Amino acid sequence: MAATIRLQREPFDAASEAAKLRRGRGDIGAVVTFTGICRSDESGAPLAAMTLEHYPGMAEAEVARHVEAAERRWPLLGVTVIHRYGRLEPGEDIVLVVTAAAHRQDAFAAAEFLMDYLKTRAPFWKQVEYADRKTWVEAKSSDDALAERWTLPDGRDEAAE
Amino acid sequence: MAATIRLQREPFDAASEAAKLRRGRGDIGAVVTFTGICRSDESGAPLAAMTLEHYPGMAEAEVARHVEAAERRWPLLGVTVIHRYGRLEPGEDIVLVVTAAAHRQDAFAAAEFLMDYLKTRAPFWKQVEYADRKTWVEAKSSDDALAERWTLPDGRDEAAE
Amino acid sequence: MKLRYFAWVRERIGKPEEEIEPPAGIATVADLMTWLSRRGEEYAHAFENPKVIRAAIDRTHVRGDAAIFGAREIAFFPPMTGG
Amino acid sequence: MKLRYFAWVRERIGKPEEEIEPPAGIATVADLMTWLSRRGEEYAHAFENPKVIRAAIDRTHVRGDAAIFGAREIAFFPPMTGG
Repeated sequence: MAATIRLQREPFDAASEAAKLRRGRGDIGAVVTFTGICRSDESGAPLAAMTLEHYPGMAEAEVARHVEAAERRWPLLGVTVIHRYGRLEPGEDIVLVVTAAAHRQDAFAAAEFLMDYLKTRAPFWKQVEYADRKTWVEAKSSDDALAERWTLPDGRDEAAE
Repeated sequence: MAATIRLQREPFDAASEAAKLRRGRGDIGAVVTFTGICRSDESGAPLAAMTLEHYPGMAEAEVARHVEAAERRWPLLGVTVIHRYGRLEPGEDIVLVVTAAAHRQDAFAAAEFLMDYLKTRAPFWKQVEYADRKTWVEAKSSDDALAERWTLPDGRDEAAE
Repeated sequence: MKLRYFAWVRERIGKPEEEIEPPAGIATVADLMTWLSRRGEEYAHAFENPKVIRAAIDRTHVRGDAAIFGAREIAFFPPMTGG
Repeated sequence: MKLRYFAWVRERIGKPEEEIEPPAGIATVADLMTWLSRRGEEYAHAFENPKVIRAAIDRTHVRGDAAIFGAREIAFFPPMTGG
């Protein structure tokens, strides 16, 4: 299965990415699209902007590894992951995951799996700007807990190998 | 929260529905879009078309009840459900669920909940047409099992009340 | 009261709806199905396996033991396959 | 070998990358962090709580006990917050 993985500064068009996945295919019965968006406040404080730093080279490799893990785990018919970096203003898209499958539960599970892993394993770091200060976003233990849902019964993290 | 619920014969535009939910809001951090699509074969046999019959009046009420149940259960910032009826050809969209929330896990859970209930509780029936025969799709026990994930600990089906 | 039929229940009975007045003693949805299935071959065919038939009273899902007293519209249909 | 720093590790150290040649006896990622933290105040600050620092060798996540022998590029960074 050909997956699309892109890290880019530019905005993306979720609709055209989802349309590209489906085009000319009769076997797809379910498409799940997740869009992560820069909110206008963080813990109640109004946000001026968010800057995403990433580790070029490693970020692509980590995302690709997790897409491959998702493909081994669910019968997917298409996957697109786009992650932006650089400075984003409130309301702008940060990340897009699109999964396509014959059946909905595979598309949903793979999209959640990919998002949980992007949050905890892909080398991206968010810095948020308020009116008077900048601060690095702290990793949430709740995100680690979500990512652990996908650990295999024997304790292996499929994509870490 | 204003929810959009529509049952219609006409196609829908998933992208513009998702855009409508987000417009002018800074509190949305996650949008999940599920699109269900008419596949070109069912259990290996090529499909000519699918016809969706529904119970007008009850179908709207059932969908609205489940949207309200989702809103009680997760802190949602927007929900759109569009279900088509009538004759659909392979590749055409059948159903759209869009959920918006501050955090991804709420948007994902609500979208899955709504789809599981649409499959098992909303009064719609699919008839599939092959080259030489028509047949009503049988309900899948796997769909019932998925819907049961959402039963509350005390055994209540929140939306059934 | 009005009865409505959907999907293959409708096809087997041969009509989408009808007005009926069940006799006294028909208290529940299950009673009504039994009574209907004696009305002719098409009804007997539609209700031959009552366990798989779902019902709604006034557009709300009900079980077979639901009382039909006061119902304006009762619908019978197979398990739903939407979504 | 090349060292790379990201997010607040980069800010505290004051540079995004550098070439270093650790002395013999520095066998693991944890050893390297200890050695780096003695190179100056900025390093001591960056590595003051080594438990929260994550590392990658040649662009693959590793733990503190991973051997650095043969590594071309080692990166240090805080827990990731993408997505």
